[in-house]
Amino acid sequence: MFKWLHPLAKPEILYHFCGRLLPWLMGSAVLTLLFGNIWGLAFSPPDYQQFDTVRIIYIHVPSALLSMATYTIMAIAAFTALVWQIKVVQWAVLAIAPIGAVFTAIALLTGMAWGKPMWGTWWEWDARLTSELILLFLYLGVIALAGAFSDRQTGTKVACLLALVGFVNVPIIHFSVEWWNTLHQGASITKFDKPSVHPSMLWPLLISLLGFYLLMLALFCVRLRTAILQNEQHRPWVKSALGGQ
Amino acid sequence: MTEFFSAQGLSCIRQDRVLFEQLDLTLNSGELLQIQGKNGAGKSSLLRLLAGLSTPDDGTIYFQGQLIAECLEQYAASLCYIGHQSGIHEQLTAMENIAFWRAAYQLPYVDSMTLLGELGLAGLEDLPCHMLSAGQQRRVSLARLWLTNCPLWILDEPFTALDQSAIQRLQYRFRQHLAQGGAMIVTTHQPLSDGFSCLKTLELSYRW
Amino acid sequence: MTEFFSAQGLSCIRQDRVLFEQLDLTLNSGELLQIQGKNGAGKSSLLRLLAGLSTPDDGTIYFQGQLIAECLEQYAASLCYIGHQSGIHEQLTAMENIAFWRAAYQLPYVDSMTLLGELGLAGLEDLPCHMLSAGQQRRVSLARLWLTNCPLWILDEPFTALDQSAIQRLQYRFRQHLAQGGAMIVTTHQPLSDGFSCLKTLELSYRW
Amino acid sequence: MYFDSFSDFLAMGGYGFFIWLAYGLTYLLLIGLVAYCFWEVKAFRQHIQQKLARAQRIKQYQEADQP
Amino acid sequence: MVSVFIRRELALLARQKADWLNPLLFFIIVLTLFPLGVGPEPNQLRIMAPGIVWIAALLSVLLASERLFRDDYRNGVIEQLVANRQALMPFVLAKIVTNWLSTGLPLVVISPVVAMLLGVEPAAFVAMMLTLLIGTPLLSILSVLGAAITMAADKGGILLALLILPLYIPLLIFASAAIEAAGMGLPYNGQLAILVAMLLLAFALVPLAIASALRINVS
Amino acid sequence: MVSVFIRRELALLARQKADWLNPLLFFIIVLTLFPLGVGPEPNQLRIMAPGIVWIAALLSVLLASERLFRDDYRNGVIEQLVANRQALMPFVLAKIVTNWLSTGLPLVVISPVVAMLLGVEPAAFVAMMLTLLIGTPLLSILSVLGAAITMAADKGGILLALLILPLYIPLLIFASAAIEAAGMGLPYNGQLAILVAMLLLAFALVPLAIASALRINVS
Ligand code: HEM
Ligand SMILES: Nc1ncnc2c1ncn2[C@@H]1O[C@H](COP(=O)(O)OP(=O)(O)OP(=O)(O)O)[C@@H](O)[C@H]1O
Ligand SMILES: Nc1ncnc2c1ncn2[C@@H]1O[C@H](COP(=O)(O)OP(=O)(O)OP(=O)(O)O)[C@@H](O)[C@H]1O
Ligand SMILES: [Mg+2]
Ligand SMILES: [Mg+2]
Repeated sequence: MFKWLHPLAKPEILYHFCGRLLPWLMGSAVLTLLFGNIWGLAFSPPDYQQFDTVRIIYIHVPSALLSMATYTIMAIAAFTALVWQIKVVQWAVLAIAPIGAVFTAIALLTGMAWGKPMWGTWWEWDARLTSELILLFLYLGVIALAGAFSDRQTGTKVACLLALVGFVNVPIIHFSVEWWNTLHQGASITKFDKPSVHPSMLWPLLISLLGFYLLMLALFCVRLRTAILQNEQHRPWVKSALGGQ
Repeated sequence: MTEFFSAQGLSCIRQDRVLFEQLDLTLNSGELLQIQGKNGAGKSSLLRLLAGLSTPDDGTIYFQGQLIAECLEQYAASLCYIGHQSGIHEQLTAMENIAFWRAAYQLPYVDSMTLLGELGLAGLEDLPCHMLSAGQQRRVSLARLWLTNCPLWILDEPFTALDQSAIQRLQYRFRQHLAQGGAMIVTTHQPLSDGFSCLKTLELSYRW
Repeated sequence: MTEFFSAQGLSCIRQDRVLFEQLDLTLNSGELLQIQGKNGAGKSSLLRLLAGLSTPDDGTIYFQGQLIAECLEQYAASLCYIGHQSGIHEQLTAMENIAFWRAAYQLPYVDSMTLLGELGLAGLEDLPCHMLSAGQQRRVSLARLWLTNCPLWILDEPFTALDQSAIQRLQYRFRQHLAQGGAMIVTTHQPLSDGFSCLKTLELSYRW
Repeated sequence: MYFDSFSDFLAMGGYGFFIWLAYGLTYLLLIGLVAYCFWEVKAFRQHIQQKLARAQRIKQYQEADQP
Repeated sequence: MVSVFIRRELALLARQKADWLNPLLFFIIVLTLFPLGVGPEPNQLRIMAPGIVWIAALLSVLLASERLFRDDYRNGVIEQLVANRQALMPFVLAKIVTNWLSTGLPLVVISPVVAMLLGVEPAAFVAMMLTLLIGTPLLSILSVLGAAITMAADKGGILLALLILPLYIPLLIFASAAIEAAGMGLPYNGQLAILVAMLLLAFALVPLAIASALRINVS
Repeated sequence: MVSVFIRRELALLARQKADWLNPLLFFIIVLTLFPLGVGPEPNQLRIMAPGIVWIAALLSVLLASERLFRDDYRNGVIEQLVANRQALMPFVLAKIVTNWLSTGLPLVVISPVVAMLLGVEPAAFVAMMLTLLIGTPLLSILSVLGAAITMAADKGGILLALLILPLYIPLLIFASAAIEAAGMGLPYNGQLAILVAMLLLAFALVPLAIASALRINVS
């Protein structure tokens, strides 16, 4: 079933494949993100309870969802890398980690900026907030761990292992609002059968989400290419790839 | 006939430096392969590859005709690897260290007292190893070779710190092992004494 | 004429075991004293006594006719001791390790790059030492011998882990040092090559 | 356009500070991330250049050392 | 084989008493420093006590774990065990068990005394003991994992703390939730059940991760 | 020579970031664990804060010092320095200075932030900073002494804690007395003067003790 993926496990082919994908991804990412955000900021109506602060939703929710989605992708990659020992997938784990870390940081910061007007406090040691903070630590841990080894390969593999182990935190984040009674509100858009958000807000939200997603993929391509070059720098094709551009 | 042990097209890259490339080697039972080369040529790195401790950047290793990646358990069970480091814990006594390794390799019971006596450690069996001299520590670590019945030995500079009589004794044990149909891969900067009929050598050159 | 270095009636007791007793030795400038003996005979213990690292249970050591206990500073300043352990920090690069020892011995500035290049470490100068091979680490630690101008060297198994060419180079340095009127005490299990005209040997027997 | 005027838009019904803080930080971080990713590519090229130069140096040194 | 390995670790512990006395002493010291540093008002101490006990336990297990594999790694023991393969898992299990015996158990044993000195109320006291009893094995498992992951890293300690604390924090949250519930006379079975579930899950999966971490670290 | 040695230690610190980041991180973690474990009531936190900061500082310096001579001892560096004699004292001084630079200084730098988060009042805050500024060098000197004494002992950590804590406690008492006085608006020059006197005395005498401890330990 996954036969078509096999050639992509070859670093050289993957490098060029990502190179071809990159401009499209980057362009559409910027366009959708700006479109969604401007719609949300200027054209969508305010909430009857939260007034205009609800406009933070168009960055908070996409970044929060993406922080978890990115971690999930990373964990899946890590699992694949460890079980089947595919090198490019190992590099992919490290390539995606900083992107996820930044998204997590954005989720935290925007959440804080939203929490001050809504809950009257920047920070609360509540379950979702704490577990999201832990997610940031996990990302940082993966990055730091990879850098801590003198041997790059060892560092990469160990970081994969940690990424995998840390995955337990993702369900905790998601279900924290159900398991503990917290300040943070429960799932509304991720209840797919019956979204409880009005379409006038749902659409810009979904478009922003798509924008964040595309941006993640685009940056992932960039970083994966760099990682491939770094790890393959002794191979002859790298020289031609570098010289060719 | 399939070879006992062979490797094809091995290459190893350390810190973006190619240590060796396209290296082939074969080893039959009863043979001793000595790997030679200057300091830093990559001998230890090669042995670690062969012992399955690290994976080669390229190439394949076969044990009894099978890829070692596919018979890891079986390969590990027939391998005795002793590296640069002694593998003995400094705070444990010689006896305790040997008991540990016996358990790890699931070897039959042997009277470690007599064994240590034979190795010239009589009376020092229950001192923590950090109180032994450099050569005595090395002897404790090599004691395992008298216990094991693994067919393949991979030894990284076994002679360091040993005195001449201990080296002779060790080589005697080598001959025994080879005579019993074992095979071994060794690096050493000191020449082996004559009398190894099935000695092969492999020279690694130091590449920058 | 007073001897350059001498010891009388030395004895050493380790764990209630007498390693040696009533040991005398003398050493003049230009001489090399090789201490031989089996593993655990007490060679390293003797060298540590002579280097002033531990005090003998009995006996006296003279340096240029003075008791070393009475001229500790001066003695220490004319001594270069390298023991079993390499004395290099694994996290520091070869360059940094050498800079450290140069400062500690207050040696004149030398271009460590060239020195390391001569020792076969070109291109590895700024890797942390734990990334070097066993023999390369040993070379870094011995690099000090090319810098120092202390008249007395005490070296404990300097040849471990070195390859033949490095051993030759080291012995060449030994001859230089002896020719300049230095003296040295060495233990080694590997035979020294011929060509040391002033070679003395001292055999320690292994006593239980 | 939901807002009546531009200043309304900036004020965001009194919550301007928080909303613009959130958006500002978000875009700051995102732009930083993008810049970092592309800077890495450039840094890698420089690294390769340095490596080549270094290999050259060592080769010269070894050639000078041989005879 | 596990029992031989456990006996080896115990022999080591008997010889290097620091390895288990140190965390214990650290625990006690941290706890005694509080009345000195914060001021000895009984009421305040009583409220803080269970939390402080848990924090101290967490820190001392964390600190003890740093050296767990250090010696064996330096001496090449781990390398040879990895080459040997079949002995690796028993070794890991032995390490986990002895780590708990040497750091978790002493803490559990000493904490009644400590709680008494700090004047913890009976209800909260029972909850504290129960959470410690369930929580410390989990702490041990996680810190062995951390030690294994960072074994060959150049910068051991800090990483260990950075990596393992995120995994510890859920534990701390549930434990202190249980203690708080107990202090208010509410049932806390739920929290305990979650702790037990976490423990079982960890015990089933983490040893595998530890073994592969060791394998990766020597390669 | 001292400066070369200090540079060496700094190079090591730059390479083994754990050696200074670890104590710092430890300090921060200990402090953030409190709201989690004890509960985030602001009033209680504010009262406890200076005491907790000092305890955390003390513990992190203590922990950092354990490894101070470990590597150099294992690699035979200390042995050769003792054989060389003249370089020993500069080495000791370099160790003290860099120990403070790497553990004391970061704590002093970070503590304002921490104090803010915990809501310490301005008066107590100034006193806390002053006592930390005078106290941490003293902590460093004492912990280098402890590390030197226990260098070759098989049971490093515990001994260190046992030996050094009694020496630390006077420091803790005077420091918290000063902070308390400041909190109540009283003058606290007296306590500061005592701290300074202790520091000077230690700086004059302890290095000699350290050098001889090293010498004894290698023989
Ligand atoms: C620092 C503070 C905050 C953090 C770390 C945070 C974190 C998160 C995370 C991780 C999610 C995704 C959860 C999931 O999909 O399972 C999320 C979703 C969400 N957050 Fe926050 N949040 C914070 C503050 C706030 C505030 C103050 C509000 C509004 C009052 C808010 C409203 C929402 C909404 C509406 C969702 C979407 C829920 C859904 O549909 O699934 N958040 N937040
Ligand atoms: N952990 C490591 N990380 C990075 N590079 C390493 C590492 N270990 C060794 N190397 C590099 O690999 C090269 C080969 O090392 P190796 O230990 O295999 O040499 P060797 O042939 O065993 O030498 P020796 O005779 O000195 O033991 C060395 O030049 C060294 O620079
Ligand atoms: N730290 C120590 N504590 C107690 N006894 C020791 C210690 N170090 C060595 N010994 C004992 O002293 C004896 C001599 O040790 P020493 O290291 O001097 O031997 P050596 O001649 O250098 O041997 P080798 O050739 O193996 O290096 C040994 O038998 C050992 O048991
Ligand atoms: Mg080697
Ligand atoms: Mg010796």
